[in-house]
Amino acid sequence: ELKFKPGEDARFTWANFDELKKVDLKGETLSIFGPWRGEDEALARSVLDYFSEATGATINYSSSENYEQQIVIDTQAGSPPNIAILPQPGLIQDLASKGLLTPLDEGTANFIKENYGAGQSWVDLGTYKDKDGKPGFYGFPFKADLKSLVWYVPENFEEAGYEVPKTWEEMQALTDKIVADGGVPWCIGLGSGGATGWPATDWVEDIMLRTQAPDVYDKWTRNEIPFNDPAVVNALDIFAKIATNDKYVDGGKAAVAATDFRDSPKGLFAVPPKCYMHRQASFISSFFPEGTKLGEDADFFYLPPVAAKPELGNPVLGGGTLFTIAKDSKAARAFIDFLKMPLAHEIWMAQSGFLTPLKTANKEAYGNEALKKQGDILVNASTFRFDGSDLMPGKIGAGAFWTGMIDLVGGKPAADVAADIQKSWDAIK
Amino acid sequence: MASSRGKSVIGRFGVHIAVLVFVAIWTIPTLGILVSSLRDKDQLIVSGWWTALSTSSQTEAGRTDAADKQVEKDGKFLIMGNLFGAGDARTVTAFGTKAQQPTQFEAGTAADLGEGVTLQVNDDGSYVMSSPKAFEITRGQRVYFSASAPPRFTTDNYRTVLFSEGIGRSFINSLTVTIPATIIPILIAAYAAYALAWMRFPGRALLIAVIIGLLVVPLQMSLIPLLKLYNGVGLFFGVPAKTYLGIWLAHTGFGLPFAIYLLRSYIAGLPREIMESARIDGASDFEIFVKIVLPLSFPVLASFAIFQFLWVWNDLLVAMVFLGSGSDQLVLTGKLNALLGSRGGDWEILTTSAFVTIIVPLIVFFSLQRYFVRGLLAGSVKGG
Amino acid sequence: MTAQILSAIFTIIVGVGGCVVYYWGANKILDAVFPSRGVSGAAAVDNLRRQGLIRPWLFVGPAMLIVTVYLVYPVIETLRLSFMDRGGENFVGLANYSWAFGDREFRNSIFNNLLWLAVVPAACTFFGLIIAVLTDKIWWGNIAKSLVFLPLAISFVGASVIWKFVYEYRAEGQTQIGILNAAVQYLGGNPQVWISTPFWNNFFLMVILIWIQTGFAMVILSSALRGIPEETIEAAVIDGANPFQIFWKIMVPQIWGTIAVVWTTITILVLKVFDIVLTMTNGQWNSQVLANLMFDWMFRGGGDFGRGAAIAVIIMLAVVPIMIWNIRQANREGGGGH
Amino acid sequence: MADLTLRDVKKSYGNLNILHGIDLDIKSGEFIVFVGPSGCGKSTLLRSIAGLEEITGGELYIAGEKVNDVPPSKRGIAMVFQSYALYPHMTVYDNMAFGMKIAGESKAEIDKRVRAAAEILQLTKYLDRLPKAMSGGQRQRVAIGRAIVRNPKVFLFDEPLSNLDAALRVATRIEIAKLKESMPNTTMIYVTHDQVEAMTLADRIVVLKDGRIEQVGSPMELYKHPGNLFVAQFIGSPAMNIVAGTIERTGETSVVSHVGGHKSSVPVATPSEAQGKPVSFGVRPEDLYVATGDDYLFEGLVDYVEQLGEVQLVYVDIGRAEQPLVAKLPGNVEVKRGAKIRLAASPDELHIFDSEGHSFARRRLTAAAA
Amino acid sequence: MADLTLRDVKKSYGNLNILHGIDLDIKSGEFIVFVGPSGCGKSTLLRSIAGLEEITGGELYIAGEKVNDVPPSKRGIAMVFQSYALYPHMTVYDNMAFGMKIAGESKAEIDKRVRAAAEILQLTKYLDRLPKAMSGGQRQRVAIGRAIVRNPKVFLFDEPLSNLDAALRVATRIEIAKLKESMPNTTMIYVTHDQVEAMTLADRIVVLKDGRIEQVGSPMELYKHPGNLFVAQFIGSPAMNIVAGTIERTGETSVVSHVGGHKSSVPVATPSEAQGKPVSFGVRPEDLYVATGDDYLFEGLVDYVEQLGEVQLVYVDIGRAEQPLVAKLPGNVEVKRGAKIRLAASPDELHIFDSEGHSFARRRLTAAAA
Ligand SMILES: Nc1ncnc2c1ncn2[C@@H]1O[C@H](COP(=O)(O)OP(=O)(O)OP(=O)(O)O)[C@@H](O)[C@H]1O
Ligand SMILES: Nc1ncnc2c1ncn2[C@@H]1O[C@H](COP(=O)(O)OP(=O)(O)OP(=O)(O)O)[C@@H](O)[C@H]1O
Ligand SMILES: [Mg+2]
Ligand SMILES: [Mg+2]
Repeated sequence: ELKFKPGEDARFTWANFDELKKVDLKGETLSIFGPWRGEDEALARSVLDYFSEATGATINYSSSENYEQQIVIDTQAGSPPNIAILPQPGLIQDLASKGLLTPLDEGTANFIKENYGAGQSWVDLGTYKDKDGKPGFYGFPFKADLKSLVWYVPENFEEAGYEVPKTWEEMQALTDKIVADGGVPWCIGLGSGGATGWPATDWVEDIMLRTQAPDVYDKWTRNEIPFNDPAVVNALDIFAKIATNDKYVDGGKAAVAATDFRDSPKGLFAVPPKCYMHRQASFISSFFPEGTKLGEDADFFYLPPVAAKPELGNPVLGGGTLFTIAKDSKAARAFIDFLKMPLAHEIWMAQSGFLTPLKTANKEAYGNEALKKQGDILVNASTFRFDGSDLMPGKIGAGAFWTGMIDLVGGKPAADVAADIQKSWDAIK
Repeated sequence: MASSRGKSVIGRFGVHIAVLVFVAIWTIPTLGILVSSLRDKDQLIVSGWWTALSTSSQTEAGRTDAADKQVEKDGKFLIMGNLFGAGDARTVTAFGTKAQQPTQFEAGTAADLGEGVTLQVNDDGSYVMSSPKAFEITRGQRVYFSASAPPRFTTDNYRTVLFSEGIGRSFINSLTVTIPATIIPILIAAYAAYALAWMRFPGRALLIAVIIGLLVVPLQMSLIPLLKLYNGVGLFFGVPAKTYLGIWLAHTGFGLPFAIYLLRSYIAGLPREIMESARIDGASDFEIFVKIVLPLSFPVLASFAIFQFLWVWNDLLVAMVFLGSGSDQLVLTGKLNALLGSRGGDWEILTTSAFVTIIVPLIVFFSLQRYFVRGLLAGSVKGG
Repeated sequence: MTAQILSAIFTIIVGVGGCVVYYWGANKILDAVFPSRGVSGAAAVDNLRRQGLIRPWLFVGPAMLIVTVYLVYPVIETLRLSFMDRGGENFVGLANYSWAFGDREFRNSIFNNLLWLAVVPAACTFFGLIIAVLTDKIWWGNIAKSLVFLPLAISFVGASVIWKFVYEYRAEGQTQIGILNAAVQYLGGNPQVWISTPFWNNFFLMVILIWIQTGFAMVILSSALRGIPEETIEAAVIDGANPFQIFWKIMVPQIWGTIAVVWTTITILVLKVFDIVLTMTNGQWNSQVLANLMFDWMFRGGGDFGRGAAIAVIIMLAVVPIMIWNIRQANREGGGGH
Repeated sequence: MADLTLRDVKKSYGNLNILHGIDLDIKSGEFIVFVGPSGCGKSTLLRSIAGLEEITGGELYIAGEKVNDVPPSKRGIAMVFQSYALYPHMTVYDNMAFGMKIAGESKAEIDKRVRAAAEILQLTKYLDRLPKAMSGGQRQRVAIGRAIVRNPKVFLFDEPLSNLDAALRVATRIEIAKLKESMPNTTMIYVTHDQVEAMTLADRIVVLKDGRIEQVGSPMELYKHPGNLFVAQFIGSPAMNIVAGTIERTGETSVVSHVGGHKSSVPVATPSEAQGKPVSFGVRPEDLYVATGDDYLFEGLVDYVEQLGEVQLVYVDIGRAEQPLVAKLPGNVEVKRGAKIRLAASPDELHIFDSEGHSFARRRLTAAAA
Repeated sequence: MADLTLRDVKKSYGNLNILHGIDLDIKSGEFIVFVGPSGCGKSTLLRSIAGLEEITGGELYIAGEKVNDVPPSKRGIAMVFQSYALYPHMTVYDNMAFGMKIAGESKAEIDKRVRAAAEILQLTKYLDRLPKAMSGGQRQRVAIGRAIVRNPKVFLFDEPLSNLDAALRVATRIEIAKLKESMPNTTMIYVTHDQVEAMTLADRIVVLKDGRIEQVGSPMELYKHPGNLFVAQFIGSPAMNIVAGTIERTGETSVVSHVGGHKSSVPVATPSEAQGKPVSFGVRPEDLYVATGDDYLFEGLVDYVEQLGEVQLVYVDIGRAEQPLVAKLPGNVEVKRGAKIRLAASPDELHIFDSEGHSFARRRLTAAAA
């Protein structure tokens, strides 16, 4: 059952659907393996449905709790899915370097470059070296997350007479003001089971983008500058100053690492509020209390840039999923082509939890104002950078970096933390 | 030792207490999650689950109706309504209009909001906001109040899990995987264990050593080589690589070392005279095994069956790798796992599915427990 | 739906039946090839001897075959990989091993693993035994047993959610929703962040495994306890032994073999366990263990098959002493043989 | 002081009644032997006294104290189990020492008593063995040793000698008798199948059948004056010969006609209403002798002869359908299989039982033969 | 045909030698009884014959065929275990039927034979019970039933009656004897501690001691002509009295001096080199009688009297340090404890053993008393 009836709603580029109908894939099976489960899976399927409906291909979508492990096993053992969707560029890089992925068509990289906001950033993101060291474009970005957001409750701000800060400096001043008023400015929760620590890496990355030029950021993620470069240490320090200040964070610094990131926004909605601001990616709204209306009961603002560094513009940190071909087939190629169509994006946009940097997609299709606003931030970004920890090798980005963040909020000096992470990085070279 | 063997009252009482303590320690975590899975998702992070049954006083926010609901009466504009939805029997003790001072006013009193606007909230949640001028607000006024909340429970989570589409199918798939994957290793292991305990053949000691050594092989190590093998075999015979047979054998392989180890140690302890007697009666090893050893090993077979059943039933990894994840092969754990949000949150689904999956293993446990009979060997031989 | 159920039943019957048919059939064939009944004495004896040579292999054959394919072959493969580089293609000699022993995280894991090995098997066996004995004496023993058994039936993920709720931390002064901190606060203490306190957090993780595995120990020990001849306990009762003495001096020694089995099994399980560590801390706060480290290198982040395999090999080597001890035990008790 | 009193003691497994109400008074220091057919409840009764079985009815007193709910270890008893019940994981020494260790006796004392008991039971050289490496008889001796060592108020023995060889059996029997003598206040209760053991050891024998007491009395009393047919046949080996008969004449001395219409006069008083009633007429094999003249009781053909050394058992077919008559004759009497034989007995040794099996009381003063 | 031949059969556990080379020929249809002290290796020997223990030396032939390596089931034997070895999960019926079911006999045949055996052993009403709900004696009967039902060439019994009561024991003993008679070609080997069983059942008795054969012979032979001191004391109950003595005169009839210098003439030939040598002088309790005149063997004080009904055991202290002398006297002889008593015996019944315990051969022709 298609979610939106073809031809009925003007927000959608239905021409794409008719175009797609020309591709005949009857009898073909396309296996897709992705990270989405639960509601997300339903959303993803709503997009896939259009492809199978139009082309006649059968789509087998599956996912798993330990999908990273599973994809390694399946590709290594020689029974990969046609399309593997992964949110970790690092993992894709690893698979590509072992020759387990198929590069996308020639034109695809160009398409991204031309049609995506901050196109080159996205192309770089999806380009990896294969077994023989030859670079190729492997990962098609589809579905982005915006990370540079600060969530707040407008009415709390109103009552207390706070203004949304436009610059980092203003934000700092607001922070102190809230403390002076007897409130707590921030809710920070780094807990995430085995992945505990990752929310802090987002903080650091956002700070990096606001204090350093994008190429420094890129060098950092590639370890072309050491992790304990003063630029990085400075970013760590800025974050540590917030997170380890008992007055700044709800529950005090001890609670930072122990609070689950899913629970941490809930402090915004407590009565009286436990905190006033929460920096987290766009997805976090699904962990808000039931019935919360975005834009009314809760809203967000763009994590402001540092006024002292106007040359950096409005950098945006984001994440997203990359579609790769793990087992080549006609259907797989056709599917990648489908992803290039605005329609594929619009279907999901019209629902929830989906942002796209694709400029040709109809912005009116966004299901609500909040999404639209986020979409604008994404498309208008002067710089878009993918989550740095996802770009680093897994041992660092999903290991040492996380651990380092926990040490950092535990009170370890930023320089030592950075040195430790660099040491781990050296060990895997 | 029946309790009759004269234990003092205190002693008997002590045993009950001790068991009660153990049971409590072992049950409390689970109980917590059971209660939690029935609780309202938002209440959960506010108060401990053990308070779920008691009425709690909570400070919350509500909202009055907006201007479009106002009525004019005696020259005053009134917005009236109730902060609680229908049927919500709570009592407001105090209220306020500022988040920082949520309990500024007693229930039933009128708060002055300035410009002649007053708001009165009564203890039943009803409110009257009056103003000399017409209201223009598009959203209602936020009202903070402290209310005693009776326990709130919901079965929504269970409904979500139990009535999700395809759950019946995956249930059957799970059984199709689990039953043979439990019985086959028992059979194979029992035969091997008997041979290793009571038959003489060269290499017996070595085999025992190997089996014990293999106990430690981490399952994950085997997955890639095995899947390669499966793919190879599948390709060679032109059959699908992922079949029920494949997963049965995989579970069998992973369960065998423990099964053999456990069964062997038990079977080796059976009284030798019984075997000898059967041997003189002319029974071959096969007959001794089937007619004497198997029935006498029921307790240990039942224990192993329970464990193997649990492992297979709760397994997701092996099923995903060797059976695939298409909807017609998806096992129950896979199905429930798919209900979870991709960000690993949705603990309410997680706890609920934990309870849903427990049910079948518990039935198995209860039905096999009666085979843990005391004194199966009683009366067979005398001696010390 | 019915068609599905029928096909499931059919599949199950084919699967289990196939297995039964093998043993039954192989035995029949053996009897037919070397008949021992209804032939003359000498021939029957000869045939019996031949049967005696072949039958053990019929019995252990399937087990050996399956174990070889599913475990021995992967072990060899792992061994091979442990001498290879990250992609498993180039031979690197002992590099992975020398890396391991130089790695801080690895050394930390070894230390933690030793802690786990010292605590968990002992605790599980001990509690399992106590509960098995106590529940045998009371009328609601079966219910009590089921409740203690319950955690075993919960998946690891479910268990970690449960324990997160136990260990949940809220800053001092706030309402604690984790029962442990609530209890601590009730008793006048300060709430603690249990799982992020290095060293001690190991124990909080171990508690989870103990909580799960005690049911396992209990079930096996309970079935062993029931095999103890009643008379020996009666004799001890008459000898004046109190329940503790009966337990330690009469019951425990008689099920010593089973205790060893349980202990060994849990020890090995501890070496393999990673789910708990993964979901609770993922090795952070110095709580890393070998199995999780291996897993990390193999599938998550690391992507280095060589190192993962090397760690796996080291885990396997760790059981060698246990293996030797067990084999001695098996030989001493002699099993049977005639 | 260890009097033992059983009042209407009952035991059932589910609704299977094993003991139907046992009343028994045992005086302190008495040696009581329980005998009865296999399965009659001897072990069950013993276990009830020990406290190993909860009795389902009645009361049990030891030394005047009601012990229904007293745990076994507090009843001051020691028990030798029919199935040995050795601790399989302990050496012989430790098996015997266990009770004393539990009681916290000194090492030296334990050693002394264990070695003394081992000496008596010829177990000294096996002290370090485990039960599984011992023969059946050796195991049983360990079980006895374990009880001896404990020095209890009441000893319970459940067929303690059934696996011993004759020589050791006699020796152990005498040891038990001496043990008893050296502890005059210790009460002993002993279950056995062995007539000789029962006769030689017991102060009083309790004959059980189907969970009921048939008769209690000193060995000689039971042997000479069995209260009923069952006891008559049960005590004495080979069993008393029982022949169907009819009372021809009642009075102080009765006349009974039996096989082949043969009439015998018996110095047993029968009431006049017994006239013409069917009775059982009994005579012990060892009381029969070969009749020289016409004054015989039975006449028949020798069916089968068992030579036992100094005596022989002669089975005589006297023409009744059932088993042959058994006579225990001196070993030197020449008896040929198939030959005709006439057997007589002193009238004093004859017994008569009514149709319900109760014996007619014999005049205690032995009258001269009729 | 089921001849059994044992040639130098040895068995050891590790380096503990249990059987030291047993040589024995058993003819088809013979009834052989093994006796010997507890732990001497009877069960081990029986188990070796059954094939349950691998013998560590020597050869074993059944019906002329070497069976060292033949599995138990092919040796054509049935065995009753000392420890029952019942199948605990099967009812009595199934326990008995198991062997026949294995052999593929017809249902009807099985039923017939099982019921017949149950009848003999009085087990009919227990056929549906499990072993655990049976008494010790009942269990043992099931074990016997299981063997009977199988109809084997060779029957092996390991103390099959040790848990039965006297009456049932006699009955079962006679059943076994009849069983034997009805199967003249079936060889039976029987281990027992019971003298009566040994004497009544055996064609030949094998006396074992410490894993060696002491003597083989018919019951009467062993009783009358024990080959050595051990056999002499082992066979017969109570055991033969042994008194230290010295040969005073050798020749066809010897004269031996013993306790208190008393001299007795014995119709046993001793070689002249035995003159003055120490010997053991033996006489069975049942051969002693109260001497009326001066012609007595022993004189002493009555130490203790055991009344056994028709006979009594009189323990007489004749002044030697060891055990008292035992005499089995008729029950009607008046003997008082502490009284002086003189005992005599027919010279025919006297035995002399040299210092190594071997008996001096007695003249087969009984001479008149000296
Ligand atoms: N657990 C039980 N359940 C049911 N019946 C039982 C149980 N134990 C024993 N019995 C029955 O109780 C009766 C008495 O048994 P008990 O062991 O006391 O006999 P016994 O007189 O000692 O016999 P034996 O001389 O053969 O040892 C027997 O008929 C037996 O079958
Ligand atoms: N497994 C074993 N290991 C070592 N010694 C053993 C073992 N089994 C038996 N023995 C010893 O072998 C000897 C002979 O034992 P066996 O059982 O044959 O004696 P038995 O003559 O049957 O005695 P009983 O009449 O008491 O049954 C005994 O001394 C015993 O201790
Ligand atoms: Mg008994
Ligand atoms: Mg024996």
